[in-house]
Amino acid sequence: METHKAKRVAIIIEAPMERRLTDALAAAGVTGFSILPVLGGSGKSGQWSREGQLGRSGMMQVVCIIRPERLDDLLQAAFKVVERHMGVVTVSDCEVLRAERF
Amino acid sequence: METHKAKRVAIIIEAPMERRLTDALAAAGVTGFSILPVLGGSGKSGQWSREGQLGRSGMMQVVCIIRPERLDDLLQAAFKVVERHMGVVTVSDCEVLRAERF
Amino acid sequence: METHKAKRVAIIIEAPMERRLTDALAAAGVTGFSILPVLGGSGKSGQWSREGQLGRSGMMQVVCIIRPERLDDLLQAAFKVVERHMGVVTVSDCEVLRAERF
Amino acid sequence: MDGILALAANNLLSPIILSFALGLFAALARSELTIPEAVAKGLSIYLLFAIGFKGGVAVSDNGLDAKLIWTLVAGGVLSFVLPLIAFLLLRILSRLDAVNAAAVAAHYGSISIVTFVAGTSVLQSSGIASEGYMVAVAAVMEAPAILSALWLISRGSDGGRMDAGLWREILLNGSIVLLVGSFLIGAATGQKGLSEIGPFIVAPFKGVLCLFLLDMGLVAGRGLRNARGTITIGLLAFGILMPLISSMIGLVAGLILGLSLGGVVLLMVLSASASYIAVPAAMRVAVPEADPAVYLTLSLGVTFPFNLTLGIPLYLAVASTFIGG
Amino acid sequence: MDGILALAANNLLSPIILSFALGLFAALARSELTIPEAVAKGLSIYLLFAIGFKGGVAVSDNGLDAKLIWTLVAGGVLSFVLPLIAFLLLRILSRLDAVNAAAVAAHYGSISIVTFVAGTSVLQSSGIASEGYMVAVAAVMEAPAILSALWLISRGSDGGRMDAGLWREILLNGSIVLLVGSFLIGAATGQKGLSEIGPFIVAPFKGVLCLFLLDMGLVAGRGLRNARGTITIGLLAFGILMPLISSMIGLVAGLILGLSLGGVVLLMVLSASASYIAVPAAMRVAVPEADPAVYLTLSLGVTFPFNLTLGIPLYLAVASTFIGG
Amino acid sequence: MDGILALAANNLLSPIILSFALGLFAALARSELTIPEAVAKGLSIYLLFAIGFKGGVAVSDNGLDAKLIWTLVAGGVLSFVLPLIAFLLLRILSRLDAVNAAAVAAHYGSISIVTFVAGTSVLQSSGIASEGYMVAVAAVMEAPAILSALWLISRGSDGGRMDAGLWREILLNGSIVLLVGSFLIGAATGQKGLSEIGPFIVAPFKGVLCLFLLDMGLVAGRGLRNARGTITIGLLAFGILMPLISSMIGLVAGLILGLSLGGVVLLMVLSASASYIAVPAAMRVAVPEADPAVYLTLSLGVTFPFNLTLGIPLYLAVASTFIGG
Ligand SMILES: Nc1ncnc2c1ncn2[C@@H]1O[C@H](COP(=O)(O)O)[C@@H](O)[C@H]1O
Ligand SMILES: Nc1ncnc2c1ncn2[C@@H]1O[C@H](COP(=O)(O)O)[C@@H](O)[C@H]1O
Ligand SMILES: Nc1ncnc2c1ncn2[C@@H]1O[C@H](COP(=O)(O)O)[C@@H](O)[C@H]1O
Ligand code: NA
Ligand code: NA
Ligand code: NA
Repeated sequence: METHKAKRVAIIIEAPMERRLTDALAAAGVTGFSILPVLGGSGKSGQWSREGQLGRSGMMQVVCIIRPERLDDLLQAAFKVVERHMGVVTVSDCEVLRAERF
Repeated sequence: METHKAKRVAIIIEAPMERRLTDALAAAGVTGFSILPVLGGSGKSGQWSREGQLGRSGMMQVVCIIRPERLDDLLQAAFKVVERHMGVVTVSDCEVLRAERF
Repeated sequence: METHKAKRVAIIIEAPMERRLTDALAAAGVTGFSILPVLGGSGKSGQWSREGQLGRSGMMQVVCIIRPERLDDLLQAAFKVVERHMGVVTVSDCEVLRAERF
Repeated sequence: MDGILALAANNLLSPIILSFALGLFAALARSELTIPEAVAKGLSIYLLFAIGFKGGVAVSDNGLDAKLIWTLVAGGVLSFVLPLIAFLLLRILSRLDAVNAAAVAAHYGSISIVTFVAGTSVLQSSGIASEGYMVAVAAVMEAPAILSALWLISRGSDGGRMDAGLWREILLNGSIVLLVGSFLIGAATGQKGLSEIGPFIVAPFKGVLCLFLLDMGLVAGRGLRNARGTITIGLLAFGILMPLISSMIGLVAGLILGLSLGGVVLLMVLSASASYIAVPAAMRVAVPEADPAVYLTLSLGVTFPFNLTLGIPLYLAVASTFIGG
Repeated sequence: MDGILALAANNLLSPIILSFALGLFAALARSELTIPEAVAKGLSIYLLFAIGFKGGVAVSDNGLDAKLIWTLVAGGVLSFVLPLIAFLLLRILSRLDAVNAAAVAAHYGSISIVTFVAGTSVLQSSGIASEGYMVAVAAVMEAPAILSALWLISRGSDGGRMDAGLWREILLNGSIVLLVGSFLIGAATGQKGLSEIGPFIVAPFKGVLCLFLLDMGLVAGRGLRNARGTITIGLLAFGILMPLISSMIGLVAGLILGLSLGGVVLLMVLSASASYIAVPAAMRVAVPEADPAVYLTLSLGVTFPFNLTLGIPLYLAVASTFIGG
Repeated sequence: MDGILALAANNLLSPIILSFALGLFAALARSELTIPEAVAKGLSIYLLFAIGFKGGVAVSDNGLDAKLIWTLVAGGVLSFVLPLIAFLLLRILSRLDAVNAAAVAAHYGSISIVTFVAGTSVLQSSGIASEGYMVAVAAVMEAPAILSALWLISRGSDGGRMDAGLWREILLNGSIVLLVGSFLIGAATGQKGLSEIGPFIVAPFKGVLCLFLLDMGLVAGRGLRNARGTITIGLLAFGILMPLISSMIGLVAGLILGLSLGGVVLLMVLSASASYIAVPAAMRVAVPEADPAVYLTLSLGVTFPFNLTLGIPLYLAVASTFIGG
């Protein structure tokens, strides 16, 4: 089947920052994204898990599929929000069906 | 360690269509997949979140790791189900351990 | 924006093995990972879903972003845990922002 | 008239309605307050189980009424016929195309179990009895409307919107199975069963309902916020006119069936209420091209609060003038 | 004999059993009805807390019985010994290999707390008292069976299946900690504590149990549906014979210990019941090559419903003939 | 003195405190026992709804007290001023930098609603009445401390830490909206409302509180385990000294306001308690460079258990000597 090149950006970020991130994406013209739950993890700031979480906010993952030429706008917008905060931003190549939707 | 080339297909689809999708996959001979939750997102049909969701069905993500030569069968089967519905289908390259299991 | 090459390892594993896997990762010097929920799936051992699950433990997904040169250590450590157990290990290429954090 | 107003005012000041208002306010004010999805589902399982069980116990107390069968049949017919009326009304009042109009119509033939529960709770505080089997009528009314709407859509064109899977999903959807199942359990175990689990399903019932309505207020409020622009004046008018029309048809049916005052009111409430769980899921599968924002906002954002606040007291007042309290 | 039948019929018509049946039906009919995992866990936390607490209060009322220690020891021994018998029986009745047979056997040495709760609930409606510390016996019986099964598997071969982590996980698994912890809290706070939290853990208990059993019916039904083919006639026979044998061994132990009628029945129920939470998790870690479909379907799909419906009334009837109601 | 000890001992032996201890033990022993996040949120929604509603009903019973406004104002001032004292004390007792010290200080100006609930529950078992509007005071005290801490941080430098979004999030955070909302519902519906939902929010309240404190014990225990090394002796001293100081300031405020004995105790408890939900979330957004392990461990791992076990009885004893029980 015919597929088109796209980029998949995955941003793991603290839950209290979620709305700020999606607002920033929207402002940068990125209107397609999905939010996935994260149950726990480990990083520089130690280990955490949603169920044993003090304050219980934890982290989320925001996933965006975008056309390659829009990538830099998105990263710039995301970076401004993530900058001072915990979080991991990854980009990978993918192909999409129904590219006209993006 | 030895790894083998494979394809990772991720299909975001409305929850009421989940069983139809996995049935279609099974019919196309795809017996390995995992279902991941999606908490919310945004797209052409606007923004939604599982907790504020009217009707509360939301979307799910089905992820399949398959051998490259089986990709087209899978996409064809998936496309028939997703065709008229909301949803995003992406394909990316990956490597798997223990390829004999696929 | 400037990004750096990295590997994304995703390990789907039975929930009772989660702690053993993350302990093994830590022992191999992998301190960054995230744990994502899996709601259900299908594989050699048949179909399951978290809500209809006998015994109700199900599976989880552990995702690690690591520098390419550390990949083999990680896979070796993971393989020892996954070896006799159900589970899928995939590796894919990605790019990361803020590589100094890894 | 004074009676209606007093009843409505009294209803509006109940913790149940105010909890809904609180949720609505919180969502419209963009508060982060949310009820976890699992908890909301848990609350709805509790409510369905309790309401079904109590209905079954009532039937086991009063014995099987001869009217039972006819009322069930009437429920099925109402559920099938009301969407046709809704469809016509929508074509007159709004500019929705046929597919969207039919999808909306399906919701108004089916029912909202929470509106039903709110109705029983108003009856109860007014000391009015009703037929226990009205719960079973509610279950019967869930599905036929879907069939009727799909027929509206596929007149002349392909009828391929229903597959066997969808049928099973609709008829065995969680709320029907739980409602009918707990109804049968209540009918089988009667007062003895009730004495065992009564402290769980009777005393705390209204309190649980408050939390559930808090959640429904939150969800309706978020829906309204996102749907700005979707709901035209015409649609708004439909969302209020339609339950009034349906309830009158329900009234006529109830009078013909010879139900008690409480039974008539509940049949009016069921007719007037619109689905927001079972039907939307079926529409997503069978009519994906219809816009969920339209039917969900109308059903949950307009008709549900209307019934909850003004509709139920009104139906009770109207029925009382016909039957006499 | 008539007494047994009446008791069994009475038991079968309780809301608790019927809720299980409803769940079973819904799952076998492929209804979408589900109880969210978090809610099911919440219900089980409630049940464990309530049952433990009430057991502790009973002990604080009656004082520490001299038999307590011996009953705990007997529980531990039973849990260790029953798997050996189960293993032999499986090798006779089925074609399971040694590893799978041992894994199944582990489940039958351990216990099911819901079966225990159902047992106490039958005793209660028959007005039969029992030793409060039987809850502690339940906790003691959870783990030794695992050890015994691992010994069966590793005879002669490597004993490397147990690591320290697994030990800690088994002994400190959620249900043991919660059961023992709430037992101690109940024992420490006694009637005074009960008067504070009684309205939460006593009155609504049976109703919550209904919802929990609805969920267990759903889970067991889905398991049975997926396991077509896994369960042979031989395994089916094992799933019914084994609880009968275990309960008789429990009976003898109870008589030797000199427990009350209620205590004997509960020891029979514990012996006859099979684990479906703690042991499966341990087996996935230590014996991953064993097929979970076999042990889970047997334990939850065969033995659990058998005990719930016929087993418990039978054990009560048998014990009554030995002790006299 | 004997009275204090007896009170403290009595408090320590309540199911509520022991449930917290059980959770703490389970987490420190690395048991897998967990309460699902959705269930814990559900429990906290129940508690907030119940406590707010009951406060509102109390106000509707006793009428609006002239002191109400002044007490609300005093609460706001306390919440704003206590962080300044906490900040000074931290700079003396510990080596935290200004940013971390201010972040910790914010928590101690704000409040812990569970500590408040535990306080009301001790008052209740001692038969001491209190002003119903103390719930509203609790709501008022949640937010000002955040402002005060952000001012401490941005003195001289950029004040750009607060955006409009953050303000809305803080003022409309879930617990404030639910507490104030259910308070108003309780005030509007009064005894009539209470008679409808009382069986849900009164009788089971303490039992639900036990499960909630079990979860808080688990969370605090995991936090303590992960935070080894973060908490120095100086910080530990702060975590115990600060609530003592705050409660004395609360005492003075309460005496000046002329509150009843119960009201004074609750104002002391509110002053002494530290936030672990609203403030941490705000700090993550506005002060991401502060280490959450420090403020969360202090608030939930040190001050919360101190208040729960020794603090509350102590505050009651002190207030009694001033007002006379
Ligand atoms: N290398 C990584 N791979 C996957 N997830 C990570 C990685 N590093 C950090 N994370 C996630 O991001 C969270 C915060 O990371 P950190 O800021 O490094 O403490 C962790 O708790 C993980 O959930
Ligand atoms: N570009 C995208 N990247 C990630 N997820 C998307 C994207 N577009 C849509 N989605 C997801 O698919 C859902 C439906 O999309 P749509 O049909 O465009 O409204 C959205 O709510 C998102 O959860
Ligand atoms: N090809 C696959 N793609 C994605 N997930 C898989 C795949 N194979 C197995 N899984 C997941 O791993 C679980 C166990 O697989 P198995 O060991 O093959 O039964 C399945 O239930 C799925 O959740
Ligand atoms: Na209707
Ligand atoms: Na057993
Ligand atoms: Na404070």
